Amino acid sequence: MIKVKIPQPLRNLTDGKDEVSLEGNEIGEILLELEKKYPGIKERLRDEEGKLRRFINIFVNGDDIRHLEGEATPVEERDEVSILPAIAGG
Amino acid sequence: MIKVKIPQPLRNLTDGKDEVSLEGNEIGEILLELEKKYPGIKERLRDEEGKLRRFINIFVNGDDIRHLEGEATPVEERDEVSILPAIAGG
Amino acid sequence: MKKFRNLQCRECGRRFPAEAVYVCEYCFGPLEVIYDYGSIDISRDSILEGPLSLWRYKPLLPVHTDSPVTIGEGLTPLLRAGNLEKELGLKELYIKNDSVNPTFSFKDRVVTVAVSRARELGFDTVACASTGNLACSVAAYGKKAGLKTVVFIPADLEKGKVLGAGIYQPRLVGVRGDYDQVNRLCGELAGTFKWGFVNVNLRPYYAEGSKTLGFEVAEQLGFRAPRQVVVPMASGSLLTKIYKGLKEFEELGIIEEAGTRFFGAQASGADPIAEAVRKDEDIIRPVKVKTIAKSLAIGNPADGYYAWDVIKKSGGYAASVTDDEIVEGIKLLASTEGVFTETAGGVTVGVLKKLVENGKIDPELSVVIYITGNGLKTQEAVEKSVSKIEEIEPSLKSFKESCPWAV
Amino acid sequence: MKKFRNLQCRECGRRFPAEAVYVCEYCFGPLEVIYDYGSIDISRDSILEGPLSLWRYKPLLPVHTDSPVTIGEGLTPLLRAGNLEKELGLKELYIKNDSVNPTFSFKDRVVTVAVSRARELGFDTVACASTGNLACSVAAYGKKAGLKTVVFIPADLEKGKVLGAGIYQPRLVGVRGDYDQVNRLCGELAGTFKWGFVNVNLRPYYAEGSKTLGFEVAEQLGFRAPRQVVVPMASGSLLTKIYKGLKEFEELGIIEEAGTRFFGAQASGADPIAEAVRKDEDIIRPVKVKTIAKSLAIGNPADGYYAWDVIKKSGGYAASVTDDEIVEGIKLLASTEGVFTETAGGVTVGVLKKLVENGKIDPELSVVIYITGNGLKTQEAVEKSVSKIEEIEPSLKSFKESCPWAV
Repeated sequence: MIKVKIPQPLRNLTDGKDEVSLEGNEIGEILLELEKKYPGIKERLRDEEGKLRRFINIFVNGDDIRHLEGEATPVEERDEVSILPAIAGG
Repeated sequence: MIKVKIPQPLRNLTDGKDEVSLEGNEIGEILLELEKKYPGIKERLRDEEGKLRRFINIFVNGDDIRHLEGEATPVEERDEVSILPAIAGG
Repeated sequence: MKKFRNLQCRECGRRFPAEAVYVCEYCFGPLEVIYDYGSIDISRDSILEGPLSLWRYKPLLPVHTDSPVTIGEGLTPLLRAGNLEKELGLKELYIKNDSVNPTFSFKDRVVTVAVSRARELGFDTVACASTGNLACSVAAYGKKAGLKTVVFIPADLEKGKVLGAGIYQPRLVGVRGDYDQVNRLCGELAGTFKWGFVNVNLRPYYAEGSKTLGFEVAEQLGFRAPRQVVVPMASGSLLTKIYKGLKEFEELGIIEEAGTRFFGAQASGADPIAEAVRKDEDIIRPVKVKTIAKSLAIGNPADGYYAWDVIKKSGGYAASVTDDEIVEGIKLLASTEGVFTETAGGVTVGVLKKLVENGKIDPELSVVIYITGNGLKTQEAVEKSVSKIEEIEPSLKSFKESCPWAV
Repeated sequence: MKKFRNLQCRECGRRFPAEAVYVCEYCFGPLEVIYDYGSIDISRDSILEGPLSLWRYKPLLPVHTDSPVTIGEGLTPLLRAGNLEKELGLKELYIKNDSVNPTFSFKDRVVTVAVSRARELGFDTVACASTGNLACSVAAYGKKAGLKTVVFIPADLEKGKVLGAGIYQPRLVGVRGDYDQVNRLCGELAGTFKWGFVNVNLRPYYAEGSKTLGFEVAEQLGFRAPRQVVVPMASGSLLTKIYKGLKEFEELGIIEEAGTRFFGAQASGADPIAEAVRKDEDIIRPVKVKTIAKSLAIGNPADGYYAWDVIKKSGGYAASVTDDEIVEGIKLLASTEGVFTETAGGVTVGVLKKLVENGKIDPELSVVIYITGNGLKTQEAVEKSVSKIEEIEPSLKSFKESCPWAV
């Protein structure tokens, strides 16, 4: 099982949970599980063409998946996946 | 002999010399010698009552004579006496 | 009639009440304040009669209060840069010197707005995640506002910046991690504590403060827009808001439309927006940052798309410069124009030079460069680049012997 | 008709042509520019229409040129200090924040005038003797003016100040000795080289720049003089020139006569003027200086008599504060009003507090305090006085555990 951190705006779809555990070997599979388990999440994460929205950032152990292999990025037990908005300056 | 440094505004009275050597055991005596040797200097250094003008500063080896014994400050061979204007900020 | 009631998502257009909202709850897009321009009363005369601070533009800022939290921010000098013009072969160059704000960076512009709005929304605590400049500013304005003030910084931040924030006596929390992690933690805290995080849940108001850098430059040029501007980019917010400021002035008839071209400046080790412009791709690829320009070190810029868009549609361009070029930029600005800027300013000057050399900037048209921070805060970057001391004894003789150049 | 042609000795009244003259050649008294006020055209309207810098007061400054050497100095914020009013029990307190000048101290006011005059008099080199702030300013303005620039400092000056001056790339001469010795050497050099030393042979022009701190405060109060002012004193020049500025405005009908009371602030280890005021003696006894307020560390103040005189005849007073009180003053100003000042500003705030407590300052009447320099230049003085960092891991859990005050 992989732990996925849920950002505040999506928690009303995860029964208020800020973390859920899901099965999968790649980010794409994890997201599919998430979308299945919590209806409504899919359209929040993806645009009409099914692409991840550009302000959605997904991190594996702190690394942006765009630095890795995108949705094909492999994940394994103990990895931590987070979904986060982009970073404002400071 | 005591060396006395002459500031620029007074050098027209000391034949252009920036340093003169004088005899004396106290600042008062040195000034008397200076005033004797170079007529005109006295009225530049002293007001009508004979007091040193308030913007005239006299230093013995870098120490203001007002920190020492004023005109009674003793001087000896190798001491350096300077006459200087007050210091502006910086 | 209120001049604003809502925030709107720049991505999906959904509207939200004008409260402390993080991002669009639907698509994560950034939210922006929506004004009812018809109800806004502002003119050249009303501006000129206003206070000697950025609050002369209050009708176009997202607060209702009549007593904003101010320490005299804004209305910083716009300087004609005659020496640098000659050096670079430009006809009309100006420096907007924002290093002389109350806490010595342009962040005071956004923080005065955010803290004023925080008080208006009823917060009793203001906070932020920062790499330095924002920390100083929030600490100062939070205290001035009489609010509880909590500043989150990376625990290993340079001593000078810790001191520059800590002197105002805020709560100072050092997070063991990089700025990224500090920022993410603050995102979480904003959902837990009822605090106003200026660059998280108050970001829609905060960001509007940067418009004043567009307003002021136009006013100081005699109510006309510059033809070209060079703006440093971290999240990209500043550039988009200067654009918005000029647009608002144009639409309200305060200035003529000038077709200002926007040029973006980034540091080579943190230049995802410049990279997208160079490649002419509309995808901003996040990067892992590495640059001495720490105040610009954002690898995944929240407003990158919008900055890219302004640059492209205005006919501008973007470039980035190396650490060495940054230091050269700082020296060049100081030794020609007497303005001592931090590393971000070195980026801007270095990029200006590069864009003039490669012909992207038209030397015949006016240029304004934005200098956003103060050199006294990043002293370590230039330690080896200042004049060497020539040591002498305190005598005319020693001076003449040691300094033969003196004639 | 020229607005000035001569300098006059304040002691013996002798006149000299308006050139680069050191002191009165007769009695060593300081020289002052004499204006033909009848030929000077200045009014509230002409001021308000002037540039956003101290050059809006040009008719009352000792230069003829139409293109002074400027980097946007002056017109710094005057801030209503509501929090500090409550803290000290005052009714109407303002801070004149001169820490946000181009090189971050009030010295830019005097240097912009001196360097403009130097160029007008045909000098190709400007120079100064300095403990820090003046060095930064002369280096910046000399470069901006395109003149050769030579800055003399004590060889053991703090790193931050060397860097703050050296970044502009002047000739930087370190004299093995104290400020006294540096200054005396420059006095000698001024007689040997044809250079413009801003605080030696250009001092009559230089000093006039400080009048603008009187003009601006009056303008910013709506063209009225404050009832009480607190001014830091080193040589005493600043206080006497603020007085002169207000007097000129009164005599030209720009403001009403207000009988402003002048209060002088010194550091305990360098307080010959305050000591003379306390003892009610008209003799300023030179002292050996010892204080953390290095920019005020002058033991034999050139304008001490005149400062004393203004304080006495205006019904003011003077006081001095210890190193600890200086640091407390810096903290108090930062944590109440968000203004981070250098040690000299700590002196001013500390003395304000003292004079309110001992009843010398009337709490019912308006007070303006002059904050003349920037805290980033004297960081070592407050290193132990900033907020302590509370370190945490980047998690909500760690934050809640480590920071139980967070609610």
